[in-house]
Amino acid sequence: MKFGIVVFPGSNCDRDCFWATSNILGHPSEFIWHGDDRDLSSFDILILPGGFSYGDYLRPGAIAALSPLMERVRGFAGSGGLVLGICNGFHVLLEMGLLPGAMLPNRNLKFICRDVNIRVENASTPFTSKLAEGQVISLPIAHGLGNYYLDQQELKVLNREKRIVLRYCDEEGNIVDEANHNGSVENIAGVINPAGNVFGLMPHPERAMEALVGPQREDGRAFFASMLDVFKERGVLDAGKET
Amino acid sequence: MKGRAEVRVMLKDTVSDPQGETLQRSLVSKGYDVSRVRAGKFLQLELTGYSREDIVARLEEICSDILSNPVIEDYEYDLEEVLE
Amino acid sequence: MKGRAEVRVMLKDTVSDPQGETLQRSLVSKGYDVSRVRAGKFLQLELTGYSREDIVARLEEICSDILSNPVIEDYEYDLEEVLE
Amino acid sequence: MLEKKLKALGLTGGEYDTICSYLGREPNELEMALFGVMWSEHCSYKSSRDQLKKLPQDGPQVVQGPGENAGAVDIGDGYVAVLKIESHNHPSAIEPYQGAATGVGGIVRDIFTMGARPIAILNSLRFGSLEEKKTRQLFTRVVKGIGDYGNCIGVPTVGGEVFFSTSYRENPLVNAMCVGIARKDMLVRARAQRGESTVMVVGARTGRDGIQGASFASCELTQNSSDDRPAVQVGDPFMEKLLLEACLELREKDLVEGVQDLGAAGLTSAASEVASRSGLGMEIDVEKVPLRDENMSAMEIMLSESQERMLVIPREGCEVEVVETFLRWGLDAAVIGQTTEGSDLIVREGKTIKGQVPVDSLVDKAPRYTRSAQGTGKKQEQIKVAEPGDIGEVFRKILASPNLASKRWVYEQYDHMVGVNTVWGPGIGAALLRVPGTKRGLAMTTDGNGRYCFLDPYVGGIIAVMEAARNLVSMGARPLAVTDCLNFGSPEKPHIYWQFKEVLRGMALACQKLNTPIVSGNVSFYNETGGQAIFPTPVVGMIGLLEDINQHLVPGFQEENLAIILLGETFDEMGGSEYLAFIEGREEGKPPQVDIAREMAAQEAVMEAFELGMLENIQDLSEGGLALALAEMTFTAGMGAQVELTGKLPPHVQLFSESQSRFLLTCSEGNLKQVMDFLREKDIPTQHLGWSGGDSLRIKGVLDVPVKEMETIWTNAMANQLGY
Ligand SMILES: Nc1ncnc2c1ncn2[C@@H]1O[C@H](COP(=O)(O)OP(=O)(O)O)[C@@H](O)[C@H]1O
Ligand SMILES: [Mg+2]
Repeated sequence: MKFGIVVFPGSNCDRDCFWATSNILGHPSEFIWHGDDRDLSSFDILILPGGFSYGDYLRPGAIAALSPLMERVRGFAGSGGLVLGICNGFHVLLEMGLLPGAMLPNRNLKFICRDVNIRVENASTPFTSKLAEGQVISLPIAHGLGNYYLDQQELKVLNREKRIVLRYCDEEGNIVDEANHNGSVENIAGVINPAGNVFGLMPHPERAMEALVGPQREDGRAFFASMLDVFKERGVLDAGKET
Repeated sequence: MKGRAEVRVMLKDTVSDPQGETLQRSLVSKGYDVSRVRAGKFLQLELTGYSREDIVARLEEICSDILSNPVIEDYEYDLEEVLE
Repeated sequence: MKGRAEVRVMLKDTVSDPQGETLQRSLVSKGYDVSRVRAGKFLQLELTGYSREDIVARLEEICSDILSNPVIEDYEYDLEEVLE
Repeated sequence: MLEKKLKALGLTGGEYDTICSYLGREPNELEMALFGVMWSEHCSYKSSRDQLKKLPQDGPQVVQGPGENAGAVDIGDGYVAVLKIESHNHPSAIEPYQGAATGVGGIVRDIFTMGARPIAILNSLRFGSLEEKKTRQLFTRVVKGIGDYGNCIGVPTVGGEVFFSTSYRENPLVNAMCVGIARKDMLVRARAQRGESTVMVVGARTGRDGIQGASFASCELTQNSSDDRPAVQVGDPFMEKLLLEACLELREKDLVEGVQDLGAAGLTSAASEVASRSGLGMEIDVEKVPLRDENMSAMEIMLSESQERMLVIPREGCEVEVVETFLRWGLDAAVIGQTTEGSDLIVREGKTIKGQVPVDSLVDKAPRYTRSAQGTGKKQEQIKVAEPGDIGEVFRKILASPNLASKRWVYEQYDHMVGVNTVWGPGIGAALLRVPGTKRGLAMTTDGNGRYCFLDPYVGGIIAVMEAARNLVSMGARPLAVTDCLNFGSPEKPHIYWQFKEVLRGMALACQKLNTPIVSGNVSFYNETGGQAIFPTPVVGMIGLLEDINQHLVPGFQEENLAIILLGETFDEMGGSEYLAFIEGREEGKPPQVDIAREMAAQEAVMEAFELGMLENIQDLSEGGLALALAEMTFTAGMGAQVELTGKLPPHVQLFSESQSRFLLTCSEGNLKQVMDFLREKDIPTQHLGWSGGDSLRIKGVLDVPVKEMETIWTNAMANQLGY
C-alpha cells in the first residue's frame, strides 16, 4: 500500500498529506516531483495536494496540468489507479480534463479559510465508502477560487450518474445558499469521474485527521480509510493496518 | 520572424462572472450608469517563429492549451510583426 | 447614448510582473520561443451617458479610479457605440 | 549642488565630512549613494541604537540575539524557535496591497535565511477610522495583500491584532511577524567563514524597483510622497516559495556557509552586512548580477530593492551542487563576487572599480545620534465616567466597536491551518501551535496599545509586554522571548524621542522582570504627516512554551456550572479605555497603571494553577475589560453565564475599566474551594463571580443579553462596515 504525493513547485499541502498518510496512518508514502517523467506503477494511490502550484498565476492548476509527470498520472488514472485531488490538486484535475468543470473566483472575491459542513451525496465511491449517504461531516476549506462551474447539460449528467460526491450544507444537512461559501453551482464541493477512480474536492480532509489540530472531529480520516478499504478487499493490505 | 501578440481571454457569455458582477454593482453604487461588466485577462507576448503562419500556429496552441480554459473561456488575439 | 468599452489594464513597464515572468518561463520550458510575457486585465463595460464625450469622461474616471491602480498600472480603452 | 545631492540621499553636511574623513578623499556618486542608504535611519538605527542597547537581550534560552536576520531561542528537544517582526508602514501607505504583501515576504525571508522552516505569520495593523472610505479601502487591500502572500507560500497566518484610531489616519501601521523552527545545531548565520568564498545572488532578477526604499522609509510621508516614491515592488510569493524550499534544502544538505536575504538597501546592505559580520571584505561585480531591466547603472543595481532575492555563500567546493539545487527549483543562481581578506566593499563593473569603501565605515562606524528628549510635562488626569443611562444598551453598542469586535472578517482571509500544526488559530488570546517533532506547544501573540502609550509612554511600554505575556499565559504557555517593532514619529522631535525612550524604559523593565529577552526587532520612525505623528506604538511579538501540547485548554465556557473567578483587582481606571474612546469619543486620561510585582504574581499563580490541573479556562482581561472577557467566553460554545458584580465600584466601571493584571478563570464546582484557597494563599485578590450556563449573559441587576444576540453584533460588526 503505497501513497504517492505529487509535488509541484508551489504545492504547500504536500507535507501535510505526507504527514496524514505516513505519520498518522502509517503507510509508505513518497513525494513525486512533478518534473520527473517516471513510472508510477509502484504506487497504489496518488494524491495531488493543495497549494499554489505555480503561484496560481494565470489560473490555478493551469501550468501544473502541463507538467511532464501529468501524462503519467493520466495513464495511472486510465488504468484504474486511485487519484485524489485536494483543493489545488482538484484544480489540476479539472485543467487536465480528468474531471469536468472549472473554477471561478469565490463569489465574495475573498480567500476563505474556515471549517464548513459537508453533506455526503454518494457513499459508494472508493473515496467515501466509510461514510454514509446524507451524513454531515466537518472539514476545513481554504481557497480563493472554489466556485465550481459546470454547464447545465453536464450538470444533469453528473447528477444522473451520482458523480456529485460532496455538497456544502448547513449543520442539519440542508443544501442552502447561505452554506454555499464560494458560490459553487448546486453547492458542489467534490466530484468524481465516470469510472469512479478520480476524485477532486475543495475541502481538506488531510487537515481533519487529528482532534488536536483543525476541527475537533476527525472526519478527514474516513476518506483515507475508504481508499484503504479498496485494497483490503483486493487483499493487498493486511486487514489490521487500515487506520 | 518575431511577433508581438495581444491576447484577450474572456469568460464565455453563459458563464457568470463574480468579478465583473461585483465591479458592476460597485460602479452603480458610485453613481455610474454601467449596465454590464465582464472581467477577463489581457496578455502581451513576444514570440519568434519561422514565419507568420508558424507563429500563428503556436499562438493558437498557447491560447487554447494554456492561456484559456475552454470550459469557461474564449480568447482572441492580434499579432503584429516586430521589426528589429 | 449607450457605449461598449474595452479596457486593457497593464502593469507599468518599470514594475515587475511575476505572473508574466512565470508564464514566460513555463512557456519556454514547454518548448515555445517566447521572449517576454506581460499579464494584465481586460474588461468589457456597457455604459450609458448623454453623449460620447460624457461617456468618455466617466470612463476616464472609472479607469483611473477603480479599474486600474495608477501607482503600478496604466490603462487604455476603445469605446464603440451600441445601437439598440 | 552638493547640498542638493546630500539632501536627496538623506545625508547631512556633517555626515558628508565624516565620510570624507573615513575615505581620506571625497566619495564618488556611487559611494555616496552607498553611504546614503547604509546611513539611513532604516539601516543604521542611528537614532535608536543607543536606546535599544538598554533592552535585555540575554538569557539562558537565547541562542541568537539581535544582530542576525532573526533571533533564536531554545525550545528544548534540540530545537530553536526563530522569530522576528518588521514594519512595512510606508510602502503600505503608498500601495497597500503590494506594500503589505512584500512586508510578509520580507519577514518570512528573514526566518528561512536562518535555516528555519517558517511555521507561522502574525500581523499587527493600525489604521484610521473605518468610518472613512479611504481607510476602508486601504485596510481591505492590506488584509488581502497579507493573505494572498502568506496563503500562497503555505505559511499559516495564525494571529495578530487590529486597532483603529484617527491617529493612524495618514500613517497606517503594517507590522508582520514570522516564527520558524530549526534544529539548534543547524542554524545558518549570515556570514562567510573565509576570504575568497564565492558570493551568489539567487531568486528574482534585479530591476529598478524600490530604489532608495530605505531612505524613503526614513523620512516623513508628504503630500508629494506619491511622486518621489521609489518604483513600487510587486511581490512574487511563488518565487519566495521556491527560494524557501531551495534554501532549506541547501541547509539540510549542509552546502552553505552563510545566507543573507536582500531587503532594504538591497545588495548594498546584504553585501556590507555579511562582510561586516564576517570581518572580511567583499567584491561585487555588478555586470554579473542578472537584470530584469536594461541599462541599469552600477548604482541602480546596488540600490535596487527588487524582492525575493537571496545572497548565498556556498561552502568551498559545493558551488556546483548549490547551483544544481537551485536549478531544480527553477531558480537561477549567479556568482556575483567573492569575499576577500581585505576590509573594503569593492563594487566593480567588469574590470573597472566603480567604488571602494571600508566595510566598517558603512556599518559599524555609521553615525549615532543621541537625540534630545523632552516630555510634555503634562500629567494625564484621572477620568471619572458618569454612569450610563442604559448599561445594556451601552454594552451592545461597544460589542460592535471595531477595536473589540471579532476580527473574523480579517482572519478568514488568511489560511491559518496549513502545515497542520495550528492547535488554536486566530480568534482567541494567542495562537498555539504544535512544535513538529515534539510534544511541546508554542504560543505566540502580538500586542501593543498605542493609545495607552500616547497617554503614558512608560506605563504603555510595560503594558505592551505584560499584555502579551498574559495572552500566552491564557494558553497555558510560559513566556519565553520577545521580538519588537517600535513605530514612532520623527526622532528629531524632542517629545517624540521622549516617547520613544519612555516606552523603551517600560518595555525593558517588563522584559527583564519576565525574563523574556528581546532577541530581534525593528524600528520604524517618521510615521508622521504634516507634523502630526501617530500614537507611539510598540508592537510586542512574544512567544511562549507549553510543555505538553495535549494539556492545552479549550477557550470559552464549554460546560454548564463552571465556577467563574475574577483574579486581580479592578480599579476606577477608565482613562484611555475603549469605553471612553468608543462611547464618549475621547482618547484621553490617565491609562491603567501596572504594579509589576502584582502582575508577576498573578501570572505565576495562574500558571501554577493551570499546571496543577485545577482550571478549565483562562482568559486574560484587556481592552473592553471584564464585560468583553465575559462576552468572549460565551461565544466559543454559545453558552451563557450568570454572574454578580460584588465590587464596590459602580457597575459600568467594574465592567469596562481596563485595570491590568487580571484574568478570568473557570474551574469545576468541585475544584472551586481548592482554587480559591490556592489563590488566597498567594495573597491574590480573587472573587467568585458566578457560574457558566444558560443561553444569555446575565449580570445580576445590571444586564441580561442573549448570547446569540451578542454574538451576532460582535461577529458581524466588521463585515457590516467593510462588506462581506
Ligand atoms: N490582523 C489579524 N490577523 C489575524 N488575526 C487577528 C488579527 N487581528 C486580530 N486577530 C485575532 O483576533 C483575536 C483577538 O485579538 P485581540 O483583540 O488583539 O486579542 P487580545 O485582546 O486577547 O490580545 C486574536 O486571536 C488575534 O490573533
Ligand atoms: Mg491584544
